[in-house]
Amino acid sequence: MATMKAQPAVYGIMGEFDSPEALTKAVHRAHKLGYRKMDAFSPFPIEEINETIGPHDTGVPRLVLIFGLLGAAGGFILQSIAAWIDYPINIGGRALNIIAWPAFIPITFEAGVLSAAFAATFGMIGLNGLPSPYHPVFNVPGFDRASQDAFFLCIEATDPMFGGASGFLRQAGAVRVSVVEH
Amino acid sequence: MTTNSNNTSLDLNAIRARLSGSQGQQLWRSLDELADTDEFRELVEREFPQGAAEMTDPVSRRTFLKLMGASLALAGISGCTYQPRQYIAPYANAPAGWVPNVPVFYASTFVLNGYGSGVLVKSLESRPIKIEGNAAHPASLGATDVFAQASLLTMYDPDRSQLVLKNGQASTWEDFTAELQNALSVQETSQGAGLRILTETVTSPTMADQLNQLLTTYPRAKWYQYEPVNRTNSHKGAQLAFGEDVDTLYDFSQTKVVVSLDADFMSPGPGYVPYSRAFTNGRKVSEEHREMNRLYVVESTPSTTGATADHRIPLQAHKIDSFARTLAQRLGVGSAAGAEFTEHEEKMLDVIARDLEEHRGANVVLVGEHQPPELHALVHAINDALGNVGSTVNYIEPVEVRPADHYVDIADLTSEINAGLVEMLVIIGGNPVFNAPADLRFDEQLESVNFSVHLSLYVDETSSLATWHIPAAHFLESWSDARAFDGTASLVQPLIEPLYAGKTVHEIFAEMLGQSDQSNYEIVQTYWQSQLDAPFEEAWHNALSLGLFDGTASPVKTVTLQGSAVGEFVASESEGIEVVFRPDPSIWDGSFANNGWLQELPKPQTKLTWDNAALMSPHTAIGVLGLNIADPNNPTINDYEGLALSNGQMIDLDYRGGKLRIPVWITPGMPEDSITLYLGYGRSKAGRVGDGVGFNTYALRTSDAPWFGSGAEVTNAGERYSLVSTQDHWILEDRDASIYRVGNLKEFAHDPEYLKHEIHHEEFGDAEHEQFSLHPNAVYKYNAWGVVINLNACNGCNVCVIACQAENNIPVVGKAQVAVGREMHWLRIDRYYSGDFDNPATYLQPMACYQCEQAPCEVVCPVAATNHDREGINNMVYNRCVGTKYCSNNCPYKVRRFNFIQYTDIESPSLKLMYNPDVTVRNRGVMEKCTYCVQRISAARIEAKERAVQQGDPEYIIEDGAIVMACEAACPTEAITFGDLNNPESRVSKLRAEPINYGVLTELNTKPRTTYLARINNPNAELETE
Amino acid sequence: MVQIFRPSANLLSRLSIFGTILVLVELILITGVFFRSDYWRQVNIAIEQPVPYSHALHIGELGLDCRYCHTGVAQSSYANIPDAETCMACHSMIQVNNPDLAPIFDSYETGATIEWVKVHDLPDFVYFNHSIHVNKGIGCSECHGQIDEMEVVWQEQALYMGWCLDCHRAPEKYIRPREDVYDMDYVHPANQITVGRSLVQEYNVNVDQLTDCFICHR
Amino acid sequence: MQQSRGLQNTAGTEKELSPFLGPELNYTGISEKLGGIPLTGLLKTPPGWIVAFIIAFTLFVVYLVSIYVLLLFGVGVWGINIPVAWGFDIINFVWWIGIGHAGTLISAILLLFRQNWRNSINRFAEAMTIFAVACAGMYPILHLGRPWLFYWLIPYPNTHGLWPQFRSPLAWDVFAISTYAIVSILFWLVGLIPDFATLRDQAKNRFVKTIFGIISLGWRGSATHWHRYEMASLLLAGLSTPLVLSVHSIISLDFAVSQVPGWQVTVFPPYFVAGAVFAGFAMVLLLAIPVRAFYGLKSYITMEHIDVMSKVMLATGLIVVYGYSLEIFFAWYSGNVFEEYLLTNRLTGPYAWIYFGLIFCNAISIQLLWFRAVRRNLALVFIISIFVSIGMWFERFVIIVMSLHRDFLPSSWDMFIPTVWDYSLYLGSFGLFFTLMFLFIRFLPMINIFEMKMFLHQAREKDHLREEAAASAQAGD
Repeated sequence: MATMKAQPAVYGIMGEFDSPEALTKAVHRAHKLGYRKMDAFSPFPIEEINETIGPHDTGVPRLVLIFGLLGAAGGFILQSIAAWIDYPINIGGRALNIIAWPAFIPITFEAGVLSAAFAATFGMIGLNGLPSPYHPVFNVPGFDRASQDAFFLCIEATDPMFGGASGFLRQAGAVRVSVVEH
Repeated sequence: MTTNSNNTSLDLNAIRARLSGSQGQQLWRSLDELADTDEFRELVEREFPQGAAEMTDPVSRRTFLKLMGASLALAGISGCTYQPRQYIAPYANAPAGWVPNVPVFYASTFVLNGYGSGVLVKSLESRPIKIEGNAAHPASLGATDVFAQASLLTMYDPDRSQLVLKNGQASTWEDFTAELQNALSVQETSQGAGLRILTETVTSPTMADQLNQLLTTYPRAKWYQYEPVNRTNSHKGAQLAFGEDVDTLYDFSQTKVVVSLDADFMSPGPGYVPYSRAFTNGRKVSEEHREMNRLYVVESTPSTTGATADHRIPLQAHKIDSFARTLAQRLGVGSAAGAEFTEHEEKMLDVIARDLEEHRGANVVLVGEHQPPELHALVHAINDALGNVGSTVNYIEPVEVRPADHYVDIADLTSEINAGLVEMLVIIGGNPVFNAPADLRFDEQLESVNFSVHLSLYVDETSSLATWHIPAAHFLESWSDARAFDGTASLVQPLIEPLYAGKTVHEIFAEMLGQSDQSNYEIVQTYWQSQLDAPFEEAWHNALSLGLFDGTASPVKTVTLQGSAVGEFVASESEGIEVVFRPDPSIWDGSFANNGWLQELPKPQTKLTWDNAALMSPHTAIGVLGLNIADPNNPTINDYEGLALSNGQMIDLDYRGGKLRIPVWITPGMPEDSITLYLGYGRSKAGRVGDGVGFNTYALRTSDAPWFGSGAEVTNAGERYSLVSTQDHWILEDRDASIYRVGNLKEFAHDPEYLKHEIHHEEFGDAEHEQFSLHPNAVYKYNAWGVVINLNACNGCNVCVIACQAENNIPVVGKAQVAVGREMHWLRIDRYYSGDFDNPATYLQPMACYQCEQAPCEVVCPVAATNHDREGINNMVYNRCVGTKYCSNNCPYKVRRFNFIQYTDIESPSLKLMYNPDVTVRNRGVMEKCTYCVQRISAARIEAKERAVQQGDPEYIIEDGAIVMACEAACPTEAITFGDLNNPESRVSKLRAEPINYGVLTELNTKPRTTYLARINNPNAELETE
Repeated sequence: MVQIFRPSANLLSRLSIFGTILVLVELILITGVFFRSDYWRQVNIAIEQPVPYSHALHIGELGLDCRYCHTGVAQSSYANIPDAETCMACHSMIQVNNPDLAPIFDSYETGATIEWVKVHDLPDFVYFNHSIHVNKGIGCSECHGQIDEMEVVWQEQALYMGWCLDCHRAPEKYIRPREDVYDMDYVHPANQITVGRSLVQEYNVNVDQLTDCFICHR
Repeated sequence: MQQSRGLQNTAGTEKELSPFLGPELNYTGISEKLGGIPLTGLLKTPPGWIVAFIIAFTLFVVYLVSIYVLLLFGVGVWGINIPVAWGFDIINFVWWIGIGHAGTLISAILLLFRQNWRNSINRFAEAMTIFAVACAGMYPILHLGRPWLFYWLIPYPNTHGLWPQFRSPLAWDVFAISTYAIVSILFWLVGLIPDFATLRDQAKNRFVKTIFGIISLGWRGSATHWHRYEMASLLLAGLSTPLVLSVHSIISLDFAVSQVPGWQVTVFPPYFVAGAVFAGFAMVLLLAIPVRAFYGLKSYITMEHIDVMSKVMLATGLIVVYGYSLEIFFAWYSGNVFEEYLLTNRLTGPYAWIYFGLIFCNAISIQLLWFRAVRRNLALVFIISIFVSIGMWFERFVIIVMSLHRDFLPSSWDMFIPTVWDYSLYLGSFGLFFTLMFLFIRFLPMINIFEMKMFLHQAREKDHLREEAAASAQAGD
């Protein structure tokens, strides 16, 4: 695999574990030992690991709130401009001002939800740095089982304690430890 | 270039101005030039191949429409706003004073059964596009009947005959005249011994003059008249009563009591509009005017007149004679009939007699044309005895040129043909092969005549058996004249050159008289030149602009009653079931069979369209069809509802040697053991619209019993037929207070507000109740249009429906579409029965878009295609409509109409000429509805605005009455009033302030702009308890 | 073994996402622009007529009034095309041998009509009325442009509903004194809005009513 | 490498961890079983699937023909008229969209309620939602008189200077349905990303690998990603829950906002939502029971699932029945002649058989579900589900046609008689639905692979905790 310039020669050290429990233990231990630049890989989300490794603030809820409110406001403003300002038409004797707001609530709500849902989806994808079809971890042998039935912990080269990573992983019960190349 | 250059434009608004106005214009030039071009001919012939009506596989127009819809659909998808290149073809030489796109009105005369009534024809760019009544004409008073309105469509009918035919083969006028001259030269030698002329009823002075000349030239020739609907019985009755021919005129304006003996004086016929109007004016009540006349109707078929009655007695037609005789006897005329009546009928007789006695000289007794001459004579005697003659009943010289017994005439002609006496037969109009009495077998006889000519609008049943067929000119294409019911001579004036080179009767007669150099116009003008003594030019102009010759009404005649007037009562045999014939309310005697507007017009009582049926009462149907009803003597409402499902059951009628299989239509209010058959259906050569529609009831009609007779054998044929009506439900389901309010005069006179109180009390428990709304009250600062419909004036005659159809380009959808509930009439007349189904009260309610101020339809439209304008009209914007149909669902009145498929014929070139250019022609997929004739409002507003700005007036004013909706204009009884609600002085504002004014379903808070004046009946106090 | 893509795939995938979004936005914009373009609106395309009548010559140079030919404009919804007789009022004496005028001479003699090509063609569901506009101070040139300079007439405005509404919502922007309606050289004054407002008042234009649907459609 | 697979098999205890999980399940097995179906080579497609697909596709062709005829002639090919201007079009629209609701309920609401058993059916139910919404969404367009102008309902700057009329429930529908469709698709796609990664890694074929590689967006199962992913899923579920309630509420407002007797009913929104879930679960069961048998998924969709879904169906059905009784009560209590007649007409009118059919299907037949034995009898549950589907269709017929055909003015009363094109479009919409459904079953994992594993993991943990507790309890003795 091609090597990236101006970066450490390796991406990190990857340890493979045979069960979610083993991985969870390893992660807890690594965290306790002070490893920070690390990531776990599993075929399904494991709550304890996510809480340990994942960012405290995922950023998604904030996005959803902001976009939801913007969408709702946009929906309401669009309707009020159309119905009251741009071309006010007498429709069944209904008031042509804010008094008649209830009729505009459904669309306001839907616009808010739509916008929020887009924010949640694309916020998650974007913040996760996806799409990234290429990633160094894919170079690890046996990593294709990470989406099936294998559990991995990768300590990245940028971690200050990277030097002892390999030893730590073996000690933590990894069945296999490999170097992750760029 | 035409020589018919004397024509005067007629402006509705200023009668004076039009006299001094333009002259010598040829306003229909562009079109007739178009029609004369070879291209147009070719187009017409390609589109409507001659003999299309004879195709063995008739492509009905409805199928046609469907196919067209398909081709259009794709066009609709591709062609949005990118328009194809169009061309403008201006006049080469515009007529002086011509203003483009501004309609002009011409006065003319519509003729039905010989009797004329004045019309004003709206012409735009030389095309007649709408027929209105002529207010200056005594028979019109500004209104029309359904046939006058619909005759516009007949003129443009692409199925009309377009070629001279000899034995069915295309020929030419020149060939015809040559052969005609040959035949005549033979006749000359025998003084016309072999020449017979058969016409319909003739009142036309010009035609009379020509006939006179013909009979002088050929002294041994004979002139016969036959028409299935005629006034033979009246004339014979007058002969019996007075020994001379007189016509009767009624003056309803002062009557207090009217007794109609099977007389449907509020349906088309001589005097229709003036009688309806005068009678109805006597029934319009208001807070100030708390009086009205009273109408008793004894009738054999439910009619518009019967629906208006305060008391109605259904009676078999043959029993009406004895009823009248018993009544006469109680009034001191003649002797009792010796017939037996039910208790109720006896009481009615007493009460009617007393009521008549109490109002001597202020009542009218009428008898229907269908009743025998003896009864007519008796009624003359009754009116005489009641002192009505000279006040409410007047006699005039007969209007007809020669009052004839049509049945005798046609019978004589047939026997003469049979005897080989007829060598040459000229049939002017009519369709005797189809409608002559069945026992005469006229069709078989006609074929044996060597030289027969038939002049008619269509290649019909008679034309196809005659040697020669000559296409006739429509009245909108002809110069002619006719007399009205009161004798007024009226002028028929063309609006357009004959579309299909039709000829008028005058041209045929002129040809026969060797005066072929005279044009149609010259013939009529020459005749009148000899009649008018004043400076001719001025009198002629006057006639052209008014549509009539002033002072030509027949003078009142004094008559003396003959002793023989009160004849002896002859007990008529009354075995079996009685059969009654009536001209069809929609297509009359069959001559309008190819008129889609009329075919689709729901008949006033039955709401049937596209068919005729055997009308019978529920009880009769139970017997005839052998229905299984638990207690036939006391059927429940559910039984009747179930009965309605028997509509369309076929029966076999065996009557006087004729046999007919016809479906049943159960009609509440029919007398027992009686069947009414409408004439005119079952045409085989009417055209693509009328062919094969309905059942030919002429097959049962014989010359000795043209209107009714007993002894019909009826059997259930065990088949079903699909009859289509626009309203299946009979009753109001206890919704009277919301929908149709009825009160009576006595209580109204006591307290005009009583109905309101009663209903409010019933509904809300207190007398006053203000509707509460969360929505702001919209302010209408300009005009606020509104309509009030007087239910006391509406008799359901349908003229408004047809007028609306003509004005607003409303398409005809065909039977199959009506069957699934897709009729397109913007204005419909709802009919409800109330009370006893053997003799129910019939409620009729015209209903169109109410222009609700808080319209439920508007709120639900997702594209704002229907919304309110600042004059309070619910605007339906066709081009914005995407067709969700939600508006119709949410309309509590269901007055919206949807183009489910492509209904409008936008292919036929002649129909394209007919459409009102001021109203969008709707294509498939859009909703439509009444607009209060917004094109008329718009025109009036623009005119008022322009006038105001030109005169520097600060504001424009639209006078009350300056805008007249099409339905309003056509209404014979002036039941509909349109106007500005913001103007407290307008008629509509005043009507709306009446205590009996109410809106339909106002509890829904729709705030309708159209409201009704409740129906007020005037029942006799003695009968009220029942 | 597991790696399926090259590292450049990351950039490519992200670019392709942005690219797709960009293309979609552009497509929408282009559609919008296209339907507003002169090409689609058929605006400013000179339309050849059977007779090469030049408004520039007759109005611009000779100074004919619009109403000399379009007689119906002030009384009718329709500003008519003149009949041949109108042309012959002058051309019976002038240019009598001009072959370009042959269709007119023909028409005058035989009564056959000349088929002029319609330049301003509104959809059938639009009921435009010339007389009310002309009577209330909307000049010919507002819609038709500088006809007096056109050798061959073309459509100046797209005649889209939005364009109609522009004036129907605020006629004060376009109204002029009634006497100047046919003046092709009329220039709106600098204080048009003020002048316009007083004219709207004077001519009693019910501005709010002008946006009612039934004013133009029915 | 291969040997590592066995690592995850914690001793073949084969003990039942949860009634919703087959005892033999393990991580490897789940991947292979569920991923194996979409990865089956084209030529190895089961013949049963091919036959079913051909049938579905034939129906889809019927759908296309019906639409062609409709566009050619206009909505007049249907039996609609005045007064019944909405017929099968809107009935089917409401019916289909109702069916869709179960999917969202399963994926969103049950997620919020932490009902893990949903993991085995949510993918499937979500797909059903999307396809049902697609079927439903076509109707509002097709029912237009001029369907080619449907875009006028969407606000965009146009040359007319016009806007949609936002007070109309139909304008609300446009937003509600499109939002619902989009959010459902997003939710579904988000759920698919990790499974695409599983398939990518499982696929042998280079091309298939690349395709799944692209659409899995390079998912690598990172804990950071999972963390954000879980949050996004939770939020989407949180958004979908009110959304799904609002969608059917808004659709019920199509009726409730109007004045027609039988439509103007305040109870409609909750009643419609309950009805939708009711119909939706019936449809899930109708699909799940045969698919489970065909693909041998008994360990994934267990008897317990059927039982629970039947219970949901019973519960929502009872809510619907409550709605029916309220309608009757209101008709009587209102004292309004129109409302009273509505009831009379339902009970004795010409369409009374449909009303009684509705009562039988929706109120009576589901009472059997009170019995555990019935809930665990596949044939009976299947039949009851069919009844419920028919009953819910009848319900829409009762609401739409029976209210319209006899409303305020007796003069305008008329009947609605469907034509062949009404039926064919309805039948055809099944074609669209099943064509999409079969394609989905064949080419995408029909059960959420990662959630199944998660479910298994959680079940094991729970089991582990239980064992520990038991052990310590024993120790304490």
